[in-house]
Amino acid sequence: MNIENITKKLSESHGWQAKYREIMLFGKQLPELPEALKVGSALVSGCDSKVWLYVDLDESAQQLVLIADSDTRIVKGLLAIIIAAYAGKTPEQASQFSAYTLFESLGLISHLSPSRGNGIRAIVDQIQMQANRLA
Amino acid sequence: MNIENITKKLSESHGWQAKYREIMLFGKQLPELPEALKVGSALVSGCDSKVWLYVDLDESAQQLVLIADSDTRIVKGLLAIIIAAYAGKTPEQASQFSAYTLFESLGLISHLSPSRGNGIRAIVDQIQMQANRLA
Amino acid sequence: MTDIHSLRDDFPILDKSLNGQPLCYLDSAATAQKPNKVIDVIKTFYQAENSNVHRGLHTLSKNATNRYEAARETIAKFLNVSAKEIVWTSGATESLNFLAHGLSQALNENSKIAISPFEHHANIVPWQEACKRTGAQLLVLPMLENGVLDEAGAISLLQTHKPDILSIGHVSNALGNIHPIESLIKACKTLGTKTVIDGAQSFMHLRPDLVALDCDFYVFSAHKALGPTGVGGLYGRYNLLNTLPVYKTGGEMIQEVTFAHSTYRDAPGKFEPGTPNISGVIGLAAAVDYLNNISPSALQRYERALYQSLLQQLNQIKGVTVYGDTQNNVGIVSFNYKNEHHYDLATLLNTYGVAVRSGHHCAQPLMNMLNVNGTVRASLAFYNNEADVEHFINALKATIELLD
Amino acid sequence: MTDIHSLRDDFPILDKSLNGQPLCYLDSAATAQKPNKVIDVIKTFYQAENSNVHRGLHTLSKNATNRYEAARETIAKFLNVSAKEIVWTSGATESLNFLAHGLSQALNENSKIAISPFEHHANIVPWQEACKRTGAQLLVLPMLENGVLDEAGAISLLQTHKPDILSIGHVSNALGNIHPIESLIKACKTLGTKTVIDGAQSFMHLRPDLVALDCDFYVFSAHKALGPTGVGGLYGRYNLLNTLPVYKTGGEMIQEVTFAHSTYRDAPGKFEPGTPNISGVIGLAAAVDYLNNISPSALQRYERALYQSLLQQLNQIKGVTVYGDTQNNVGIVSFNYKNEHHYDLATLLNTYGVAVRSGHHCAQPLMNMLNVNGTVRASLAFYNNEADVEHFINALKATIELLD
Ligand SMILES: Cc1ncc(COP(=O)(O)O)c(C=O)c1O
Ligand SMILES: Cc1ncc(COP(=O)(O)O)c(C=O)c1O
Repeated sequence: MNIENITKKLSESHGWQAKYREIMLFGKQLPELPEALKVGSALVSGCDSKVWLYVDLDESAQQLVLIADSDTRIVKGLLAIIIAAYAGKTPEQASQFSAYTLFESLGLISHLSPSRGNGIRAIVDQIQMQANRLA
Repeated sequence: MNIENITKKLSESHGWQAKYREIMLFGKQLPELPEALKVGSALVSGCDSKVWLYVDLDESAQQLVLIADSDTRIVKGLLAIIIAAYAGKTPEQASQFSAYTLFESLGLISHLSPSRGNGIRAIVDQIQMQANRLA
Repeated sequence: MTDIHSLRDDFPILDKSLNGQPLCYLDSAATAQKPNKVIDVIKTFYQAENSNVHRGLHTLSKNATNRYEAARETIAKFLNVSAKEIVWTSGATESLNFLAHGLSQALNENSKIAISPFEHHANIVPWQEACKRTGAQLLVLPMLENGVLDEAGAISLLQTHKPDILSIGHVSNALGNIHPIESLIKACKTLGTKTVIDGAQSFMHLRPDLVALDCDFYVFSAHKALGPTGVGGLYGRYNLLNTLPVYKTGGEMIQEVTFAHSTYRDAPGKFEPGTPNISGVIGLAAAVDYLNNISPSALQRYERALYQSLLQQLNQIKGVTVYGDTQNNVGIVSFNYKNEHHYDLATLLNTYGVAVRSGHHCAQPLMNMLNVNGTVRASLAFYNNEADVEHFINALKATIELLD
Repeated sequence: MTDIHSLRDDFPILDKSLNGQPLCYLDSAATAQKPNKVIDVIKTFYQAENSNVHRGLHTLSKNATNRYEAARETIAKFLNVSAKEIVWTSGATESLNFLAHGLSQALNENSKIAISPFEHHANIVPWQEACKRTGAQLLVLPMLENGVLDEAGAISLLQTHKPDILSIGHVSNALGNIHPIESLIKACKTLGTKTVIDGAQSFMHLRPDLVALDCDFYVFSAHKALGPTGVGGLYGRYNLLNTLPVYKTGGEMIQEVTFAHSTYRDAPGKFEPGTPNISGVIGLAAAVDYLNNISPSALQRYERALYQSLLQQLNQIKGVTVYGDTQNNVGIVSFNYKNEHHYDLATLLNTYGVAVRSGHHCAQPLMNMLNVNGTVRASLAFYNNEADVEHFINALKATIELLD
């Protein structure tokens, strides 16, 4: 799944229900995280739903590797979008990248609100932090 | 000074300034409390201005005796009104008496507001309490 | 007394649309909506009456002080207690912190504090902190398997442990259960246990008569009872209240201050340092005035009927599990659908204009005991109607279709 | 940027009359009046946007949360700090109690806390309580005879005693003095003394840049800065702030709660349990937005000129004594007339529509040092004008005539 694909699918879905249906389908394409990796240390805090996130660097390619999962279907779909956006970027590229602009253009900006229950913002912040650290 | 006199004078004064002028004149007629009696234990708490108050019973006449003073002219004048209203009453009469009604009829009810700085209410409450105790 | 059906018109927000749909507000347990009268009182206060209270001699200040103190009378009358037994706070959370601070001064390692398994975090964490400070032990009353308080078990636990304090919610915010606090308070009386009732969820729906209840303390939040945010209060039996230590200090609560030493006024004054939430207190009084114009029994009948209708329609949807006490309930349905996540349900319901809560409802320990990580919670108030219930049920059916 | 003279029209209360006279509001140090924009924001919130914040997934809740957190950014920007360094409280009094509670955990019998002689009770009593708990000693900086802080003496006292904490008002509410906190903070830096600035009276008039000031903590009240009652906050240098212990506990501030144990979030979240004063915070942000549209230098020039005019006319009245620093002043005249009682003066001024304060202004120790039992205080804001000054001076002359 790539971001062009995602953008296209979302722009073709009219109404929030259709958008969420697509988002949940994106989530279905995200591989499930092995139970062994669903550990507390990987949990992103500040989410009402559970989100496990691993951010790593492919040393040879100098590209970010992201693995994530959630116990909710919508957040998992949003994670799929985030991963599609960040995966394959170098840490430098990632730290320049604005998930806000992306979510804005996808019409999903409300998911980046500071509402604590949401946590998408916490996920993005955490990826940015790690990217900055690796950069 | 009696309450009829006071009522008359106040009803003849038009405007607040004139009323306060009268009230301050009432205060001037109130004998000054000897310094020796201006002690902390006689202070009515809850007044921004200092108010010393003594409530006693003339055993033979079974009438309330009130002595009071204040370091402000207006409060002293209001004390003069209160004393004129209560003095000579038996404790029973005093506990039935409503200073609120009196102040209402004199157009001075705002002085009985719960504003802490004011304290007239605290004075009246204290007299009532003592009257109830003596009754 | 007004017809309940017409009251909805007093709430301007209920006319709004959410996501292009008429708003279906089923989140009154989080915060209640405000009638025009309350909004107008606040607006008028700032437009024409605003002043600080107490030590002012000018007319604005006197008027504001009168309003502020009259509000204390209004709330006291509503709860059937004396004005001097009402302390203003910033809300139920602060009220509970104040009580946990004050009542724990007398505790030690041999002391015990009992709470129920249904408590909101605001009625758990302050007592945990008190236990940490004093060494006291926290006891949790037992629950039946169906998410209902085990009344007999609770009373027997109280009798066995004779705790110093019982602090319990009148109504569970997560499930809506009305707890049998009358019998618990009665038991506590004979044991010398002080009783604190968290009334955040009962103030508006049940309008408790505190003399009849005979509890020692009762806390509430204005915003859950048609009033503004940032204000609430507590009732305390005067002789107990007045002996509590001060929690916050500052201006207005003092008798005299020198650099060496300060003395404090009597309750409630000594517990209200600084400039209070004046417009908040006045707004709360307007909310209570509004409630006073509604017959309590009519209101409860109306809310109960609406709840039963909602519950019945919800139960007809296969795969729905409803938690808690559906007999004694103020009008909250807390549920899950199959294995779907409450987050997904609530997010999709929102696309249909339905405002519900999802999650642990600040009652994580209860969720653990119910073996769920959260629920969807739809909570009713008297300004909801059958159209809201229908709106919600239709949205839920559509949501389920999307998910299945 | 707006013309200061036209701003008065934004304040609806200033058109009202008091006792049949146009209102002459000279009590802004007690509480500031509110512009229409602030009133409208609060009204609109309750009419169309009201919802609880944080854990809600529905649109109303998200929007309210966004507004609430955006307000934190607004205030942070105003003070030139980061949003996460701002904690919302119910006002300056609560902020100071929070800090006295938190900072005193590290104190013992060898510790010292310094305050100034000008402090409001809110910046005295919480520290006295902290001293009682910990055995620490309260030091009072020296004052010059004319009611001005003895800057050199203060610095030397700080250097001699190296107190753990200096807590001092930026501006005296009783006298209007602007204290030389820059040099005191600088001295504290070299001594390892933590600095707490009571900004209740400086937030609106001086708009301090907290990076330039370099203080560790700064507290404020919304209602003294065009905002609503029942809300305020504090700034804390993040690393210091985040290590402070929690003061109140409850919902929203937690990470996880079990009956055995609870864990808390990071600052500022962990210091904000329960439902916050949502409309209050949003109203405060509207007030700051309003202030942001006024040039700070123009505002200060305007207020200074008005103050000088008031002071000069007041000084021309024989028998008037003005207290405090008339050079560095935000626009407060605190005075007495001969041996007349401030109560009589203020009561009579009120009959002319003039709203001033009288009394000890919650600064009893200062009054003792000035050898008075109180003063009359007229305090200005940018929405006052020369007509107010004239109104006041005429009323004072008439009052004096009545008394003489
Ligand atoms: C200098 C100063 N500090 C603290 C306070 C307390 O503020 P509040 O009453 O808003 O809590 C005031 C208010 O009078 C003040 O003027
Ligand atoms: C039962 C209960 N107790 C306490 C609280 C805390 O109230 P507040 O957030 O208004 O302080 C709530 C609010 O959710 C509640 O439902």
